[in-house]
Amino acid sequence: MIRPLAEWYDLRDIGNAVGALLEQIEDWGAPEWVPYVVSGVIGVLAILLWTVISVLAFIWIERRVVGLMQNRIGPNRVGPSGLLQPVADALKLLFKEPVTTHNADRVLFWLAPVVIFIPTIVVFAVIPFGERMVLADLNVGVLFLIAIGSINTIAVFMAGWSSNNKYALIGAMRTIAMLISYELIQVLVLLAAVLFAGSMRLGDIVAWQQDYGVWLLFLQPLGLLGYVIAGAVEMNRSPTDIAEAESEIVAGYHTEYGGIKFGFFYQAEYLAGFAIAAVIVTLYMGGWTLWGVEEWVPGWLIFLAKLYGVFFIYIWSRGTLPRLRIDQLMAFAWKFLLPLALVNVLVVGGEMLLWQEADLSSGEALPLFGVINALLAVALIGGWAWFLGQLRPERVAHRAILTQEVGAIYYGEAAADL
Amino acid sequence: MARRPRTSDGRYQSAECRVPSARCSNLLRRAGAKRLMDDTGTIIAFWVLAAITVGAALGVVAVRNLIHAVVFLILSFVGVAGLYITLSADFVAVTQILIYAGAVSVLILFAIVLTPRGDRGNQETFLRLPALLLALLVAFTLGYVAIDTNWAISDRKGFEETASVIGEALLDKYVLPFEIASVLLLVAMLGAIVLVRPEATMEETGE
Amino acid sequence: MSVDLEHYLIVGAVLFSIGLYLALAKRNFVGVLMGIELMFNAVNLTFVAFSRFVESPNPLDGHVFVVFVITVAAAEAATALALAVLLYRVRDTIDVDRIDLLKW
Amino acid sequence: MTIKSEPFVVNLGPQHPSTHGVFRLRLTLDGERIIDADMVMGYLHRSMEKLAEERTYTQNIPFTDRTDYLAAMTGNLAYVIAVEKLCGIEAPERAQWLRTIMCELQRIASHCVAVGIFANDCGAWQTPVMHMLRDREKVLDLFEMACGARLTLNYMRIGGVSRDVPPEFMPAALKFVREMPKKLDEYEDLMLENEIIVARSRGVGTLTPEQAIAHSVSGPMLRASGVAWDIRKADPYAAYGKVDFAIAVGTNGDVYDRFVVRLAEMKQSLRILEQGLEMMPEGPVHAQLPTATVQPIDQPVAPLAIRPPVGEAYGRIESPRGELGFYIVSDGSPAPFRFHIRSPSYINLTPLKLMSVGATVADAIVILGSVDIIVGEVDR
Repeated sequence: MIRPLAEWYDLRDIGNAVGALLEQIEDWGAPEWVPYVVSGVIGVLAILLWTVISVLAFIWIERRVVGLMQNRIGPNRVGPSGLLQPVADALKLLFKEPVTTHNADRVLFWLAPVVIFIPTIVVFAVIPFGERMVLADLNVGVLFLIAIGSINTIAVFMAGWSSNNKYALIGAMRTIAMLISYELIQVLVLLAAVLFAGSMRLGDIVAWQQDYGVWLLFLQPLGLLGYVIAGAVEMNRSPTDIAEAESEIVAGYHTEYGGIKFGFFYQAEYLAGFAIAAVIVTLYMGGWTLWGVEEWVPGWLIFLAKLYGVFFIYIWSRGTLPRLRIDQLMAFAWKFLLPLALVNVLVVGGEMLLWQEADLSSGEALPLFGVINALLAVALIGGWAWFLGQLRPERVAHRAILTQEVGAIYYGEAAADL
Repeated sequence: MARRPRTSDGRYQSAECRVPSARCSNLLRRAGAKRLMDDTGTIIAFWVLAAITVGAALGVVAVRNLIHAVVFLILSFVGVAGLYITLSADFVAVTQILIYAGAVSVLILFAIVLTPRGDRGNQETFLRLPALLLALLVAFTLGYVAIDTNWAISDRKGFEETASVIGEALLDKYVLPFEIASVLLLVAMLGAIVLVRPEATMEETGE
Repeated sequence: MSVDLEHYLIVGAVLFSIGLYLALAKRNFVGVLMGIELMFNAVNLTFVAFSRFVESPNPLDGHVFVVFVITVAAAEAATALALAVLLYRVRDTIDVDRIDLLKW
Repeated sequence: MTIKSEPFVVNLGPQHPSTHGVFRLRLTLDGERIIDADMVMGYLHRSMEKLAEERTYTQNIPFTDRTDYLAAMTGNLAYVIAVEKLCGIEAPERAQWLRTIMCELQRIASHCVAVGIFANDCGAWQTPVMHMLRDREKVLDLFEMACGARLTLNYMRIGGVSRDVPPEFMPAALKFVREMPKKLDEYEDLMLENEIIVARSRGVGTLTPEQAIAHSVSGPMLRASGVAWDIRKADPYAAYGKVDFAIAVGTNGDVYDRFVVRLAEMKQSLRILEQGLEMMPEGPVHAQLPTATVQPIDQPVAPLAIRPPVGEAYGRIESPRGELGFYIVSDGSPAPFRFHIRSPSYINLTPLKLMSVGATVADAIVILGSVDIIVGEVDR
């Protein structure tokens, strides 16, 4: 029999509708695997559709926004306000001849764009878009995110190695070195977040933030900082776009790719960005919750709004910041972020112990921890940066000396201060 | 805002408690909840994953290009991770991907790239035939033991949650091995660094 | 038809012997290492399979073992590959046939 | 990277996003570290010097637009100064001032590109350069008022300038001079203290004054190494002797100092412009050329050609890139017998290997950007 319509009403969460559909299918007496397959197919299709639309939209948004930042107009010819520019670009990429470099390792060259696409899209399976809009709410979700992120490395190496191009190889080696270093930072900062929430399931972490009415970002400013930077590294955004540093190694590991194969890399890059933003939103910004507003507004709208907001920060940084050098970025990971992340984990561990042993109520404990962690973040970042700055006294900004004396030599003298 | 009851150890109860599991589209939990591994999905998954794993391993043996061999090796690692998932060992599966597919394979790739004049081929030595015989013998023996032994099969369901149990075991029952493992990792890291530092090499090898 | 312990054990056995063959027969040092890694994987698979199927008071101990094995394997891989790089630097080859200083 | 790897040869260019034209840098790398750097030039060689020997002195002026195409005014001026020296012509007062003003405007425009592209080479994806180009456009608007062209200006003439500036030029120039300092302050705020720019450029590509002098480096590169040398002061031409300005010098000779020196020089240029716009007298903008040199009798081929007396002359000015000199030998015919350009881009490139060996690939790009080459001038 058909279920009452009342159960279909709640479209705030598409998970409800899907759940009702699944029960309906079970009621019809279908074999057990049918709802299982149907839910999987619906989830996969929804995620694919969403990613394609989002990527196309954000290509346009990024180009317009960066255009505004750069005193130019940006695409405005194709469609109203250039809205169809990404579609035109995609069509162009589709119809381009797929060129393979001479002496390239053909198999790997063709495989790399596919392989890079898989981990970037699989990440979304564990992201809770709404209360029950999650394809596979793994109980090791956080670990899964990190593990899947590490597979990117392989695809990048395959692309760089197989292209038979030196820029590509340099880009690939840079990517691998960077990703491995920053994976460690990611693990450590996410570990601190997991310590707070007491679960690696992303849904539980969101629920924890909803229950206590606090975003983890207030409790974990250091962790958020670490993750935002590590995320920028993973998605190759400025100031850490070293792997495809345009002014240095042309386009890094995908220098030799054209046509739709390049399109795959391009889309994977945006998807990686969305994935990072989604993780930040889920872990640090309360996911689909917004202090009760989610009762009235669909949770997935809140989630997407937050996600796009976080992604905008990365667009902004791309339009603003210069690029670090690879050794500086590695030094930043190992000398700056790693000690801070370790201290952060230690402090969070101590706080959780305190919470349980001293039997504090959440109303007492969380504000206390928030203040402690915020102060600690400021003190640690400032102090450690000051300390590291002492080791490199020459790295200060200054002005030029102005002189009238022709032929004098000022080399090595104290420069004019700012 | 609804506060969920906290358990005795200060944690709140998981979201699972309020969501009826039948309506949850969680692939893994559904798979893990099966009593015996006899549903079609698991059987198909097992055979496909086993084929991928073994086929990729054979690929490692067969291909002539070392880089391709590494790619097959990674595929094999991922296949093993999939097999772990069919065994409802999600933590181990994810760890497998993280460590093997993400880290060890990258180390291998690094080793290949850092030895540029080395052989990029994947040939066998003259020990090929004895090795093949020995490997077949081992495979036969292990397979025979596996089939012939009367294992004490339990009728337990798949594990619901492995990560927390493993974590507790690591920090409680196996805390000493855990610490030793961490020291081992540290030593390995230091060892690797010391080995490849150019200055150290020059002194030690007397060049 | 169902999937039982034996299925996993046989996959593990096949994987182990492939790894063994690789470790014994490959000329390239890196190939040997790949074989060793495959053997580790086979053993881990067996552990997890036992832990899933076999009667035990602490069934998840198998997983704990696997975690330790993975740790050791990672340490081993790092050290061995460092050795490979070192060997290459000193001897200019990573062909195990030609690394025969200890052979008399 | 301490792990030694095989030397690895990478060709930066001739097709590369940041070689500023068709310039090729062959780097031998050990990992990311540069162990050898080799410059391969000539991809933009247009045989300017030889072509000029076939054309009359006036016809050669457009060539000087096209050597350093980002600073056509200074190219023009250096050439006409050399010819004027050869002929013994003195340009009238107003022309001298106009030349000064135009050259300083050109310096601002050129440094805008140099600083913006430098930030681009540091990886600031297009934003600084687009902002800098906005300000350069204003200078180009002024040029368009003065001579009708924006890039290849062909404004200077032997004995003066091609025409007087129109009446709307002065207010527009004054407006520019009033507005530009604010923009420059903004750029200094945004870029001078930018942590990443400082990290990328301090201590990179260092050149000591001894090395700089030994390599005949000139211009902002030399001044960044701490040598207070500026031809505008050392050997004043046009109206530079009458204006008050300072030489901006660095103290470390690294990439950062070159960038800082250029920023400071733009401010000094504005100072000169301010004085120049105020002090410029009325009067003719072109000297009457000696009739003997313009009246052809036995050469019907070039009826109105200037024919300097037999001799040689070297005219030099401080172009935005350094000492730009034209060495001209005359045999009394309407075309130069020998025409040689001492192009600062080319000579400033000579210590490139010295600066980049030991640095990383990323540094090499920044160093190349800090030299501020114009390949049209390198290859001529």
